[in-house]
Order: sequence, then structure tokens, then C-alpha cells
Amino acid sequence: MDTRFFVTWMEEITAAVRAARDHLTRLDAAIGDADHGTNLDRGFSAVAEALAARPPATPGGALVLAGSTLIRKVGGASGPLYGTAFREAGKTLGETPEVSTAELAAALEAGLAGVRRLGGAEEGDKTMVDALAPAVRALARAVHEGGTAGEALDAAAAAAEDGAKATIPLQARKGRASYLGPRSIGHEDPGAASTALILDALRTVGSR
Amino acid sequence: MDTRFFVTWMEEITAAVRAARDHLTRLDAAIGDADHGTNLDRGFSAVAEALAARPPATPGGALVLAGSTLIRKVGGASGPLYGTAFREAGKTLGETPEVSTAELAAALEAGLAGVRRLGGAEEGDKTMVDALAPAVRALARAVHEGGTAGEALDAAAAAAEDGAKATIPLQARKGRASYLGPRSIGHEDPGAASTALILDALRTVGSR
Amino acid sequence: MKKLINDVGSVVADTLRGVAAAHPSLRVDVENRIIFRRDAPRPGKVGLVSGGGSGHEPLHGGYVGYGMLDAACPGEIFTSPVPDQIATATTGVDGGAGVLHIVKNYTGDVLNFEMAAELSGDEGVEVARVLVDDDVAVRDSLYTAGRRGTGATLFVEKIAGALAESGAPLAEVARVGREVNDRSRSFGVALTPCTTPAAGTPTFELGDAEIELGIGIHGEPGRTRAAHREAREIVRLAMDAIDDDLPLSGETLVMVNGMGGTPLMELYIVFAEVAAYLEEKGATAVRSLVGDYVTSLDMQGFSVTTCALTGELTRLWDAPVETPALRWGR
Amino acid sequence: MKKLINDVGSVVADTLRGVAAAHPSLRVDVENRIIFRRDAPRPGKVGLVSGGGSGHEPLHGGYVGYGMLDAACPGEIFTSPVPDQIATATTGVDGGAGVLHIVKNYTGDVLNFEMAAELSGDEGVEVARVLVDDDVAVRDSLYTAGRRGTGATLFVEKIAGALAESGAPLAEVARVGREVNDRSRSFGVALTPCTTPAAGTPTFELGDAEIELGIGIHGEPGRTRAAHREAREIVRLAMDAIDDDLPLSGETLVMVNGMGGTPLMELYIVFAEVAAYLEEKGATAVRSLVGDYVTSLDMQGFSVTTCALTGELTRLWDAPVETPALRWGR
Ligand SMILES: Nc1ncnc2c1ncn2[C@@H]1O[C@H](COP(=O)(O)OP(=O)(O)O)[C@@H](O)[C@H]1O
Ligand SMILES: Nc1ncnc2c1ncn2[C@@H]1O[C@H](COP(=O)(O)OP(=O)(O)O)[C@@H](O)[C@H]1O
Ligand SMILES: [Mg+2]
Ligand SMILES: [Mg+2]
Ligand SMILES: [Mg+2]
Ligand SMILES: [Mg+2]
Repeated sequence: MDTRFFVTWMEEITAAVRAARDHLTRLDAAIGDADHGTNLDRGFSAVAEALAARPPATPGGALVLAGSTLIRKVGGASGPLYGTAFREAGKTLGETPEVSTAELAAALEAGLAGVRRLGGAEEGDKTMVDALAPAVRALARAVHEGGTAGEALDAAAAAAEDGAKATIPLQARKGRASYLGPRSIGHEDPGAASTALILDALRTVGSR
Repeated sequence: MDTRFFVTWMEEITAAVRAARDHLTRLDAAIGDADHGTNLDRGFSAVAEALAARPPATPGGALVLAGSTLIRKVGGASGPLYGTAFREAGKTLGETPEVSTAELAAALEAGLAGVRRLGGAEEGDKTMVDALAPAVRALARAVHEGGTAGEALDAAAAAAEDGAKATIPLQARKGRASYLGPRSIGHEDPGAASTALILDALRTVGSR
Repeated sequence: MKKLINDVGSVVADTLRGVAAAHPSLRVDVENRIIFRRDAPRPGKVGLVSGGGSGHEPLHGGYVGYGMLDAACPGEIFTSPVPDQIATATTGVDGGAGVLHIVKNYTGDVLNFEMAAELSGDEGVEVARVLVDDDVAVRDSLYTAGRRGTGATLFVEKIAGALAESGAPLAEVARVGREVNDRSRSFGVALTPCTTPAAGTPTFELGDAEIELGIGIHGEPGRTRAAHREAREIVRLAMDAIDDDLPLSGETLVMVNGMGGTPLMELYIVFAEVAAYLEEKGATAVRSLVGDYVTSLDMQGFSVTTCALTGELTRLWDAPVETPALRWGR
Repeated sequence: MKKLINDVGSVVADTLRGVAAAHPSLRVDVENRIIFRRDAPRPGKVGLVSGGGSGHEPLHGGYVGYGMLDAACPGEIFTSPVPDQIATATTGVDGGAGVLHIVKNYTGDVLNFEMAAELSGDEGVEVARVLVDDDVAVRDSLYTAGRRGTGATLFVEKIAGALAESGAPLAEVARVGREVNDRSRSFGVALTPCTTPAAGTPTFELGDAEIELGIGIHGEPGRTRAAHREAREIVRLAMDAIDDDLPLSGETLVMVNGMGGTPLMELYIVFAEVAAYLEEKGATAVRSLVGDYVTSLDMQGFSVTTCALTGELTRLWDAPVETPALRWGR
């Protein structure tokens, strides 16, 4: 996976977030403050612009630029969290021009660690971690089992999607939804849903 | 018609206004400020209380007390106007203990003159004058034609009722409804409607 | 209808209890429904009394205090106060220099204040009156009750109040009040109707893409209904109506007033457009207010009021004022 | 959805243009979205910076000025500002004595202010932080993101601002800010949801006889839904929640805050009941605010915030302040 791959991934996320904007905002309206779709739409539009204006030289550079842009443009909880995830992932990739599935798995693991460190959420707290953590695990397992890149990205996307849906019955313990206590049960976490979307975009780009 | 008659008239108005309160308020909501029913309900409840607390000695005393109470308790446009109407009517009756239909006609005429002087409205301006003026004329005519008291009060009530309904197609030129310009057309004037109610109460008491 | 009230019948009394508890600088006569400046009457100072229906808060009680009103008389919701009440306020604030009634031009307000002035006159109080009629949505003609008094009431109260505070005589205070009214114009727009507690349902119906232009402050419908549109265009409609009536120019005092249910954010957006419009006309908003000053219960919408300033009016506007809703310099 | 806006995308920028036009005492950097005190930075004075999502007006921009904030950073609606923006404000108000960040306890606000503090630290600015978490509707436990910051933010900004104005060092200003927060508690109630311009539909549905108890200020549903009832009883629910958490007693600063769409009249009715409740508990509302101070767009409802005063806090509360939304003594 080369720089172009990562840039295309970001563009794919931008398009997917734009299409899902109102859906994500509605999820956030139910247990949060109705801005998650607008937040990510604003953020990833800026990411696409930044990547076009300052084309990165490496995969890592692409992710770091995406992450910094999210931090600069999004605000809210998801801005610093996603921004840090992409930055940490990008920094892990260093200067390498071509990324293996194993390296990608390590990078996403670093991204997850960044989210955990910053937000302090565990799996089961009904946050983006509930989608990201199983995706990172699935990716690592696929690498370990020696599947193709396509299979690995499929597995990661499916795990993220399952993880997002699995947040529905949970009571939130982090973020705004936690204020609702038991009333947060029965709704999908918007951040977990957008994480699933991000990994779905990765699968899409991988399958081309 | 003795003092008791006039006190009963006021009590009858009090009951009728209470029953029609929400209707009058809805009429006022359409072309005014949605308070005419509450205004008159508050006013005539106070009138009933005042008459009970300080029983008047004469018909004129009953009307003056009613008028002063309306002025003290209602506010808005209708308070001073109705208050003045009853006060002027009462003052015209002087100390007489028994009122003839002709005297009643003269008293209501004085009440109408008071409303006209204070509010400056002509017939056709879409105000209470549009119900009161024809009622006063009908009463005078009945007296002139020598009918019974019952017939005279019937005629006055019918004329007030017709006058009120006749305000529907008019454009208001006085009071709040005039602010609406042509949009005031198509609605019955609340003050004309309450005047019809007051004269209907007079007929009811006269027919007992 | 959902409202934060105890009982439809006790709304005004309960409000007055709240005003009394919140503002030690006021003396509230709950029984007679009068909000007094605590130190009224002030010997030798012209007293200022205003009043009108409730439901326009902070008008009028919020403008009682140093440099503004000496007393306010709230009536029932959207119903003018009664003569006794106004007369009691009038005699209560007379410091020997007479009392100015600031009256919004509505039949009910005019009649009740007139009767009160007579009663007060009987008690030996000299009363003058300023009639406020700034709303350009209503033509002043034989065919209307004349223009309504709306936003300019606050300007008159502030500026006449400042002059009274300086010790000016009644005729002067009335003169400046009339001048403020003559130089002021307003226009109002509603996005939603309001609901009075007694009626319990909205005063009119308005579609999801409709607005009312030329509304007053009593929940009545406006002069015309129009399609909802950008703030910029709505402001243009309002400002054109004002400018047609009294061309805007020079140093201008401007109020963008919320009708009670409008987020402050939107009022600032409106103000930005108003300021831009003025600039286009060669006028400048040298003094301004943005917020809820003369409201209609929970109505969403706004009104704009302009006043063409003079040196004297600006100086009096800037003079210290200390009331619950308007305060500076103290 | 009917709103007085030009475009969903330009709401915050248009608001800032309005703020700039209305308040010459402020310097508004529309591009970077910062509202500065015109005379910032003040050499030797601790700078105060706050910020958060837009939609809570007058919070925070309305509290920039003498004796309160040096700069405010509005984010998108209900979205915390971004680190660069906060860092630019922070370096922009540093007069050499360091800068205090006043941060409401929400994950987004906390993270973005933290990042900004790091960036500002890199530029050599000393930054301290007061975290505001006064809302008793949310338990502070392992199972929540902790209590929300709501009404007490204004108390912290006013009192810390007064101490900073007197020349106190950063540690002292932060200390008094934390003390205010520790002594303050809030509880909010909604009669209606609000509608963000971007979402276009209400953030939740509420029946005609239902209210939400324990709401925050971001249009989120509350902790529980309950039947609508008399103001007196609703106030009792709110005050009981506060009193259970920190027993009310002694001299108390009280704010009855409207959520944006509530008529002022109703807020006074609520205040009357709050004052009565306090008296029952042997406490007294010696200082108070009644009005829209920390809002949620067009939501109808209110919040109550109490702060147990000390001599020092009362003195600092009474100190002069000159901002668009809070002003006295100047
Ligand atoms: N402490 C946390 N750790 C991980 N993710 C979090 C945390 N807090 C919130 N989130 C995620 O952020 C999402 C909300 O993002 P967004 O709506 O953009 O921000 P905000 O909550 O500030 O409005 C939540 O759905 C959740 O997945
Ligand atoms: N100038 C006037 N002359 C006669 N009647 C008037 C005048 N102005 C208003 N009215 C009457 O008063 C009625 C309204 O009374 P009400 O609603 O109680 O007072 P307000 O208009 O002050 O709210 C109108 O329907 C009209 O009949
Ligand atoms: Mg959100
Ligand atoms: Mg009426
Ligand atoms: Mg009325
Ligand atoms: Mg948010």
C-alpha cells in the first residue's frame, strides 16, 4: 500500500462521511448533541483539501497530515481522538514508502493506543474504541494467519461494523452519552459507527 | 324594573361571560391579543362580588357600581369603555327606584354616548359600538311603538346580535384589530360579541 | 401549553414576587401591582411612570431604577393596567416636580392612563404624558388606532429618565421624551406566534416556511404573511419599511430586540445585517442594544428600532443607569 | 426549522460579525474565531480564556471585558473550539503573568484545551486550568465522563476575572476559580428540546405534558422524563437535587437561567420559588441573576445554579465588571 493508497483512503472516508453525515448526526442526537456528522464532514473535507494542497510524500505523511487537520478543524471529542489516532498511526509508519498489512496493523494499533491514552475509554464503554479495538485485533489475526491484504481489510471492516452494532445494548461510560445513564442503552454509538465507516472505506480502497 | 332587576342582570352577565370566556378570547386571538374573555370574566366576577358586598339601593347605583368596578378591575380597552357605559347609564337613572323601558332606553343611550366620546368609534368601525348602537335604536323604537318591556328587550338583544354578526365582513378602524388592516375582515369583533351577550342577558332577565 | 407557572390566575402576582426577591433595589407592591424604585419619591425630581400589559418583560419593571423609571405598572398579560393602579404609582413617585406618564399608543393603555391622570390631578399631582408610537407597520390614519408603541418605549424611558435624573423640569423631560419618539421607528417580524397562559393555544398559526411581517408586541398577526428567507433579506424588508418612513442617516441608536423565544445568536446575526444596511444608507450604529428588551412571551422573532441621535440624546443615552435590565456607569 | 440565519454553514461567523458590530469594547478576530477584550493583553495581568461550543450565548463572548474574560473561543454549535484557536487566544492575552483556561468538563472541551495548553506552553506561556463541573444531575463516577460544567462557569469567570483584574498571580486566580466551582451546584429542566441549525430537527421529542429533568446545555435529553407540573414543584425537584448534593445554607449566590426560549416572566416565577425554597433551608439569596446567561439555542426551560458565598467571593462578585452581558460598577 503506497502513498496514493492512503490518500485514496482518506478521500473515500471523505465521501462516505459526507453521505452518512445526517445519519451520524441523528445517532448523536439520540444520545449526544447532534453534531457528530457535521463534525466529521467538516474535518474530512478539510483533510481532502489539505492532501490536495500539500500532497504527502509517504503513507505516514498522509496519515499525520490527516490527523493534524482533524485536530485543527473538528473540535469536540472526536477531533482530538481521531486526529491523534491518525497521527499516531502515521508516525508509526515512519518514512516507509510502501506499507505491508503487518505494518498497517501495527500503525492502527498505535492509533488505538493513542485514543485510549487520550480518552481513557475501555472496550465496552460505548465509544469508538468498541469498533476500533476489534478491528485492530481482526487485522492482526488476519496478518498472523497469513491471509491476503484484501481478506485482512475485510476482516477488520467486518469486526468494526460488528463492534459498532454491539454498542447498541451498552450503557455509555465515556463521552456525552454517559450523562444519560441507562437511557443511553438501545442506541448505536455515533463514534463507533463512524469508525466502522472509516474501516469500511479502507476495505473499499483495498478491494480496488 | 327595580334594583333587584338590575342586580340580576349583572349576575346574568357574569354567568354568560364566564360561559363564553374562551369563545370571546378566541375571537380576540384572531384579530387582537387573546384577552377579551379573560378581561370580562375578571371584570364581571368583580362586579358580582361588589354588588354582593355593597348591595346598591337603586338601579342607577347598581349600574354605577358595576361600571366603576369594571374600570377598576379590567384594564385594556374594554375596561374603561364598558365601565364608562355602565357608569353613564347609571348616572342617567339618578335616584329612581323603578325604571321604565323608556328610562332604560335613555340610560343605554347615555352609555353609548360615553363609549363614543371615550373611544371615538363610529358605527362601522368594527367595535362594540356596532352592537350597542343598533340595540339602543331598537330599544328606542320599541318604546316609541309602545310595545311591552319584553318585546323591547327582545328587539334590543336581536339588534345587538345582528350588529355583532354584521362586524364580520368589516375592516376594523379602531382598537387593536385596526392594526391588521384588511386582514381584520372575516372575523367577528370580540367587543361587539360581548355587547350582544350583555343585551341577551338583559332579555333573559326581562323574560323571567 | 407548557409553561413555568403555578396557576394561570397567579402569573402576574408570582412574577412580582420573583422580581421583589431578585432585586433589592426595587420596592414591589404586590397587592397594587406596582414596581417602585426603592428610594421613590425623590424630592424635586420629576417622576417617571410607565406600564402596560405583562408578557413584555423586561418591559417595564426591568427599567425601574436610577436614571430611568420611578415606577412601573404591569397589567394582566397583554392587558393595560387599571387607572387606580397607575394613579397610586403616580402619587407614589411624585416628589413635587410632577410625573411623566410614558404610554404606548394602544386604546387600552391610552384610556387607562388618561383616567389615572385625572385621578392623580384630583390629588394635586401635575401629570404630563409622552405617547409612544414608533411602529411603522401601522399607518397612522383615520382608519387605524394609530401607530403602535413598541421598542422606542425603552429609548424614551432611558433618555427621559436621564434628563429627569439631572433635575430637569417636567416640561423639559416630556419634551425630550417626545423628541425621542419622533426620531424613532420600529418594525417587527415573527417566526412563531406566542401562547398566552389564559388562551393556552398559539395566538395564530404559521406554517413551517412562513413568517409574519409587521407584527406588534401582543401576539397579534402582522400586516402580511411572507415566505421565510435568509436573515439578510428579512432584515432588508424590515429596514426598508423603516427607511421609507424616516430616511436613515447619521449617528443612529439601534436596538435589535428578541421577541422572547429567539436565541441571542440569531439576534447577533440580525444585528450584523442591520449594521450593514445602515452603512449602505450612510448611517452608523453608534450605540446599540442586542437582546430581549420588549418581548411577546415565547414568540420567536425580532424587532428593530432605530433612533436618529442628536448630541443631547447621545449624552442622555450614555448617562448612568441602574435598573435590572439596563445598567451602565454605576 | 425556522431560524434567523443566512446559511447553516456561516452561523458562527455571522454571529461574530454581529458581536463585532455591536460591541466596540471588543476586538473580534472573525477568521480565527476569537473575541478579545480590546485592550488585551494587559501587561502583568493574568489572562482569562474560556470557550466552548456556540449556541450557549451570551456564554462565552458576552463575558469578555473588564473584570471578566480576556478572550473567548466559540466553536461550532455545541462543538468545542479547536486547539489552534485556543492557543492563539492564549498567547494573544498573555501579559506575562500567565493565562487561566476556564474549561467546562466535557471530553471535547477538556481534550482541545489540553492540546492548546501544550501548544501555548511551547510558546512560553504559563497556563493553569479550572475545570468546571457543577451539574448534579450527573454523578461523578467511574461510569460517567464526570459532572458537566454548566451555569457555574459564569460564576467562575466573574469571580476569577475580578481577582485577576486586581493583579493577583495565576495560582491565586486559579485557586479562587476552583473554590467557586467547588461551592457551586446546578440542575436543569427542559420543557422543550432545541434544534441545531445543522440537524434541522429537534434533538429529542417531548410530549405536551412531559418535561426532561437533569438536562445539560447541549440539547441532550435529561436523566429522566417526568410529568409537567406547577413551577413550584418543578423547582422543588431541582433544588432537592442540589441540596442533596451540597446542603444549602447561609449566604448564597443564585442564578435562575433561561435556556434560550423561556420568557423572562417565567424565570421570575421560578426565582420566586427558588428564593422561597432557600429560605425554608435557612439559606438566603443575597446575590442573584435572573435571565438568559448559559443557553441551549431555542430550548424552553431553566437551570438553577447556587454558590455558597464567602466574604471573599461576595466581594469579588460585587467588583466592577463591564462586558456585553454582565455589567455593573462601571
Ligand atoms: N473518552 C472517549 N474515548 C473514546 N471515544 C470517545 C470518548 N468520548 C467520546 N468519544 C467518542 O466521540 C463520539 C462523539 O463525537 P462528537 O459528537 O464528534 O463529539 P462531542 O461528543 O464532543 O459532541 C462518541 O460517539 C464516542 O464514540
Ligand atoms: N376605540 C374604541 N371604541 C369602541 N370600542 C373599542 C375601541 N377600541 C376597542 N374597542 C372594543 O374593545 C374590544 C377589545 O377589548 P379587549 O380585548 O378587552 O381590550 P384590548 O384591545 O385592550 O385587549 C374590541 O373588540 C372592540 O369592540
Ligand atoms: Mg456530538
Ligand atoms: Mg384584547
Ligand atoms: Mg389586551
Ligand atoms: Mg459536540
